[in-house]
Amino acid sequence: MSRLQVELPGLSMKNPVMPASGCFAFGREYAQFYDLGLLGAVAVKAATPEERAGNPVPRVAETDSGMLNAIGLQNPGVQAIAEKELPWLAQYDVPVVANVAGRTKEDYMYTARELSRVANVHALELNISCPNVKEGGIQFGSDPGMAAELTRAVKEVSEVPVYVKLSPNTSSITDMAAAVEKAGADGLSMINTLVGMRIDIRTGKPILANKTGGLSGPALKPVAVRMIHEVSQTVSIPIIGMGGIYEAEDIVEFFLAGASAVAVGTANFSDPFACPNLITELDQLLEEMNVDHVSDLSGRSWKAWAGEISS
Amino acid sequence: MSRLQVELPGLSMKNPVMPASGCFAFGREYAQFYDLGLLGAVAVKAATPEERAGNPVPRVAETDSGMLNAIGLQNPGVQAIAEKELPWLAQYDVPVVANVAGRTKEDYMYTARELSRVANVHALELNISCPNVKEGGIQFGSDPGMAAELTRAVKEVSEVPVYVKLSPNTSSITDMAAAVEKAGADGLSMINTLVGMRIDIRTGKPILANKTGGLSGPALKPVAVRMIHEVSQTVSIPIIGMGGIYEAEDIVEFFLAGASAVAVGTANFSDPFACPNLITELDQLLEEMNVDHVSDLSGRSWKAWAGEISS
Amino acid sequence: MKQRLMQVIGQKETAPGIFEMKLQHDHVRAMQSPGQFVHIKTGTRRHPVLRRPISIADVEDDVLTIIYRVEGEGTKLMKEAVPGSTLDVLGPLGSGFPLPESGRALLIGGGVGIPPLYYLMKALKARGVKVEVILGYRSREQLFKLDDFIELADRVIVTTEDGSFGHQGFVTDAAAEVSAFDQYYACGPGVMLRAVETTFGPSGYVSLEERMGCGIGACLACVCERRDQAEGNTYAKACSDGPVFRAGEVVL
Amino acid sequence: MKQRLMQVIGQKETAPGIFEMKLQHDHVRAMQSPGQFVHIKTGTRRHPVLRRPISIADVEDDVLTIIYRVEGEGTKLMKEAVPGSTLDVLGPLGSGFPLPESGRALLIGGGVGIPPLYYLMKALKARGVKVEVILGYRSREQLFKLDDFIELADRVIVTTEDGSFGHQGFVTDAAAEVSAFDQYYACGPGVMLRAVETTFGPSGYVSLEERMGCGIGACLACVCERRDQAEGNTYAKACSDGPVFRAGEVVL
Ligand SMILES: Cc1cc2nc3c(=O)[nH]c(=O)nc-3n(C[C@H](O)[C@H](O)[C@H](O)COP(=O)(O)OP(=O)(O)OC[C@H]3O[C@@H](n4cnc5c(N)ncnc54)[C@H](O)[C@@H]3O)c2cc1C
Ligand SMILES: Cc1cc2nc3c(=O)[nH]c(=O)nc-3n(C[C@H](O)[C@H](O)[C@H](O)COP(=O)(O)OP(=O)(O)OC[C@H]3O[C@@H](n4cnc5c(N)ncnc54)[C@H](O)[C@@H]3O)c2cc1C
Ligand SMILES: Cc1cc2nc3c(=O)[nH]c(=O)nc-3n(C[C@H](O)[C@H](O)[C@H](O)COP(=O)(O)O)c2cc1C
Ligand SMILES: Cc1cc2nc3c(=O)[nH]c(=O)nc-3n(C[C@H](O)[C@H](O)[C@H](O)COP(=O)(O)O)c2cc1C
Ligand code: FES
Ligand code: FES
Repeated sequence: MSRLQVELPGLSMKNPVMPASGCFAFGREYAQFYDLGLLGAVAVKAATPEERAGNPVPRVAETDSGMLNAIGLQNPGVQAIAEKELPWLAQYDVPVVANVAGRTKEDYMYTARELSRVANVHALELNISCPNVKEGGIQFGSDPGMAAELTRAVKEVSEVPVYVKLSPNTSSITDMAAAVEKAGADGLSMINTLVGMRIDIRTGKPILANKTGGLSGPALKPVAVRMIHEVSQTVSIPIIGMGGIYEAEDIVEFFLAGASAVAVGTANFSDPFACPNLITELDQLLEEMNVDHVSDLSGRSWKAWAGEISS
Repeated sequence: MSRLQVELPGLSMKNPVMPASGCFAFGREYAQFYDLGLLGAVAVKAATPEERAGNPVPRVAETDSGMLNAIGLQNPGVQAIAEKELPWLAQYDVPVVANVAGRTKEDYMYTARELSRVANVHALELNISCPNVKEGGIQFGSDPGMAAELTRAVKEVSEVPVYVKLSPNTSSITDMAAAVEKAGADGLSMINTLVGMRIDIRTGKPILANKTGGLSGPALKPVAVRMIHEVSQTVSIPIIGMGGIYEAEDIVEFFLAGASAVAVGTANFSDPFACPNLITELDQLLEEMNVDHVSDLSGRSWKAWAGEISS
Repeated sequence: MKQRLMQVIGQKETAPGIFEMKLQHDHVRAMQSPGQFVHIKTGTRRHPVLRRPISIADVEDDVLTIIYRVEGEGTKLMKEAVPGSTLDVLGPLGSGFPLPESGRALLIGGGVGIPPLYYLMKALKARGVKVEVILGYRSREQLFKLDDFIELADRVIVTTEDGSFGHQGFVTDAAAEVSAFDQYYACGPGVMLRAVETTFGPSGYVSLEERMGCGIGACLACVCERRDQAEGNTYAKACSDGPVFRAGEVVL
Repeated sequence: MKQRLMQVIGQKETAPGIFEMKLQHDHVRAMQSPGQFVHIKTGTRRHPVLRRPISIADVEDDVLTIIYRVEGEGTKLMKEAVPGSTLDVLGPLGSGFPLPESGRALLIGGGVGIPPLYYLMKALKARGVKVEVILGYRSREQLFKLDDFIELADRVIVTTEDGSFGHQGFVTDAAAEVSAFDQYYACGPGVMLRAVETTFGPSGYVSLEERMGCGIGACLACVCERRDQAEGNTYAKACSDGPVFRAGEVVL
């Protein structure tokens, strides 16, 4: 077995690296740059029951070591995604993680059911943490009770394992994680973006038309690492870690914190080859570190038996 | 009146810039670089009833556009501060904002009473948001009910106005703000640090001995601006804004978001002259922007009547 | 669409804050469609996080010319690039201006919307199209690239906001001056493009400026609304469907 | 204690990853106490956010020498500084080694703890103190500054971890070799300093490495525990009370 291969519920991955939801659309654009079959998995853009236009522009703003986005879940609706986008992706030998969003519990259930029936969708990612839409999403993501109810409902209709994507905009990420684990989540995705804002001092107004947006990129990384470190010690389901991953060293940091796989978002924008490059670099780094298998690193920052890594 | 002068409860400030608590000790070190009388105010290091040793080292770690600290409220205790540190500061014509911490409500009340009696202390800053101590602090900072109770108790014993310093590690900063305003807070300090972590991939362990630390610096800025923008629209008490201020443009951004004064923390470490330089640069920038008075900018990003700034 | 480290072979400040940079790479030969742009990474791997979209201002063999105004962090870093260093360039991106085989074209550029029109003019002239150009600048001091336009164009009209050179006002204030044309090609800030559509009508093309993330169509940052909303076709992406659109195609 | 933009007048790699840089500024003349350090800002105003503490390795008139190992982002940026550029230097910071008027001194340096001992050695020799030096390196390839020590010291003992030069082992493995001394001066990683205190006892001084924020005593990042805890005196700050402490004064 290659040192990069990982097994997660529903996801048999050649390596632990996938593009993060919303940063990769449905893969077509990046397929112009490299073979998507190189990836461990592909997390695709959020789907809602109906087509959504998203937020007005500007939708992105740059910050120090980060960016804000307020795309607002623009997507062609679950039918179009299930019929046109995902079948296209099936030409690649790569499991798809389909991201599910909505306004109501029924929205989530409908979308989840439809997506989970698509052949190459191997897992769902419940997006209860999108900070950029007025209704749904974020409310589910800040109330453990509602998140649990939603998870239970989606688990009932989904034919594939369900990962719940947690929001960092909370005072206790462990409560959220515990609630959705108990409700049957097969895994966690951590973390979505922090809510932020930039104001253009020339106009006096927020740069984003939506005013606030989600902060992603390197600035988010220490928060992500901390939350994964906390949560991985209190749950027994695996965590897909994300937030500011740019280098193989970052992936190792996320694994040490407690992740079992990672997703790469913002880094794709500055380097379209970010994912395949990271896979190669990770393999080299593990070789240098004398790590037999990437999974061996998972949670070593807190596991009692863990000593120095390079032995 | 100079275009920089601002009046806040208890604080008559020559300009809206003060060093942030914990980044300036009690002023002695920076007094070697410049006249502290140039500052709008000085926010000093947190005081607790008894002397505290703080956390083991390493206590700081660098991150992308930020740093983590886990000092752990090391301080010589309120008596020593009231008798030795604050009187020394009295030689400068500058109001002092004394930062109050503790484990219990009684701790806070005792410390607050003692500090509020020192002649040059013109305001208290209730630190209910320190992420780096096991007890006290952060609990008060994540529960609106407890925060309100603490605020009420401290208001009763304090002889000077009380600012409550809010934590960003929450899902609803507006609930916290509303609760402490209702409990009698005279102002808010926003924001304290986000909890983060860095893991050293060579050792496999967190860099900080305390494992987690508070994230400050530029990485924090978009979160601070967003929170101030939200809160300033829902409270009628003034906000001292902080989080990643490095340039005069940042100060303008904080004012536009809704701040009435600002504090500068991490920037002092890379530039010991950060505060006086910012004061000079802010004056020039306002001149260029044709702003008569810095207060005119406060909240203009959301105030209905506000159009383009430079007219 | 490729990502390449291109060699900076020259750079000069042609007006205060306006820089003209030449980049060399074999891949430049693929940049054949005026109106396309490149997406440039400055600084270090992580900082600044976003690329900067800059129009292709000219291509000669394997040499790409870009012309940019120094605004913020990214363009500040670009101006510091010295000959011999390399710049990370992704492109060509987007779809360029459709080129007619003959006829009369009006080119309308404002500020940093002017650069792509130079490459467009060269392509039009090569096809025997008659080219008239309106160039809008802030002031006489801010003039750039003007001589090169004058050299090739059949006629050049200049406007400056302060009237310090040419006609006083904006590009549309020169409307009365222009000769008959078959189609126009406009590039500049949104407010200018709106005025151009109003003044010159539907027979033309506009090139948009939108804030971008990926630059390749994957992040949905740079969208604009289509006027004709066929099903599933509400929003167009400026980076990949554009930046050039038919006049009236999208809401400006 | 001042903050100055100093001119880089030279820089060379003296061993793989080890750089010696010379900086010129009139203010350097104030750097009179060996064992003190400077706090260096690299990059841009905001990035990286922290300064880097580096020991004063030598001072001649208005020229400061520092010697550093390239580890992470800050030192990578330092090595890119070209002659003629400037570097933002805060210092001298901290308290240096107390200097005796005569007698015999043993200097013990490991890795990048070696640089400050060179300036110390010069000061001691100028006072007529007899100086014996133990320098610990990783390997023969990693030797740096050795010739300069040999030139001035009364005796130099070298240890390498892999035995590829001098004695095999750590600096303390050369303990049997050293002549009698009045006091020792040690600088190196914490684990080395602990071994030095155990091996050579209390009559000496140690210089500590701690992660720093401000570097001037205001942030309490760099503390170490005092053994003798007089009231209100539990923690010492490495940046302003140190980095030099009497052996045994603080818990290593
Ligand atoms: C298709 C296209 C072609 C362009 N061609 C040119 C050109 O040839 N010459 C030229 O000078 N400028 C051009 N621009 C504008 C140029 O992209 C911006 O001026 C530049 O990105 C500003 O970056 P900065 O680092 O200087 O500013 P910053 O303020 O630091 O930029 C911060 C962020 O905002 C974005 N941004 C800021 N202003 C603009 C803008 N006007 N349009 C789009 N994004 C912006 C930046 O890309 C970056 O993501 C073009 C824009 C687009 C969309
Ligand atoms: C008083 C003092 C004197 C020093 N003198 C020298 C010297 O003369 N030559 C030399 O090569 N090194 C010296 N060091 C160590 C030097 O400060 C670090 O190697 C350097 O800060 C690493 O920065 P970086 O950007 O390369 O690494 P990064 O890993 O990017 O640094 C990240 C952060 O950790 C801090 N850090 C990392 N390693 C250390 C360390 N060993 N000690 C303290 N902080 C650290 C950095 O300052 C920075 O804040 C000294 C340290 C101290 C405290
Ligand atoms: C432009 C953009 C769009 C995003 N859209 C989604 C989305 O549709 N669904 C989702 O769960 N997360 C979405 N995210 C969040 C990312 O999947 C990821 O959690 C976050 O960006 C942190 O990772 P990064 O720092 O590597 O980008 C989006 C992020 C960005 C930058
Ligand atoms: C080293 C350090 C120590 C701090 N100590 C305190 C403290 O004692 N009390 C407090 O209320 N905030 C403390 N803070 C938080 C700052 O006052 C400020 O809220 C935060 O750092 C954000 O501002 P900045 O980004 O400008 O640093 C500390 C911050 C740092 C970096
Ligand atoms: S910039 Fe990403 S879709 Fe256009
Ligand atoms: S580094 Fe700030 S007190 Fe020493």
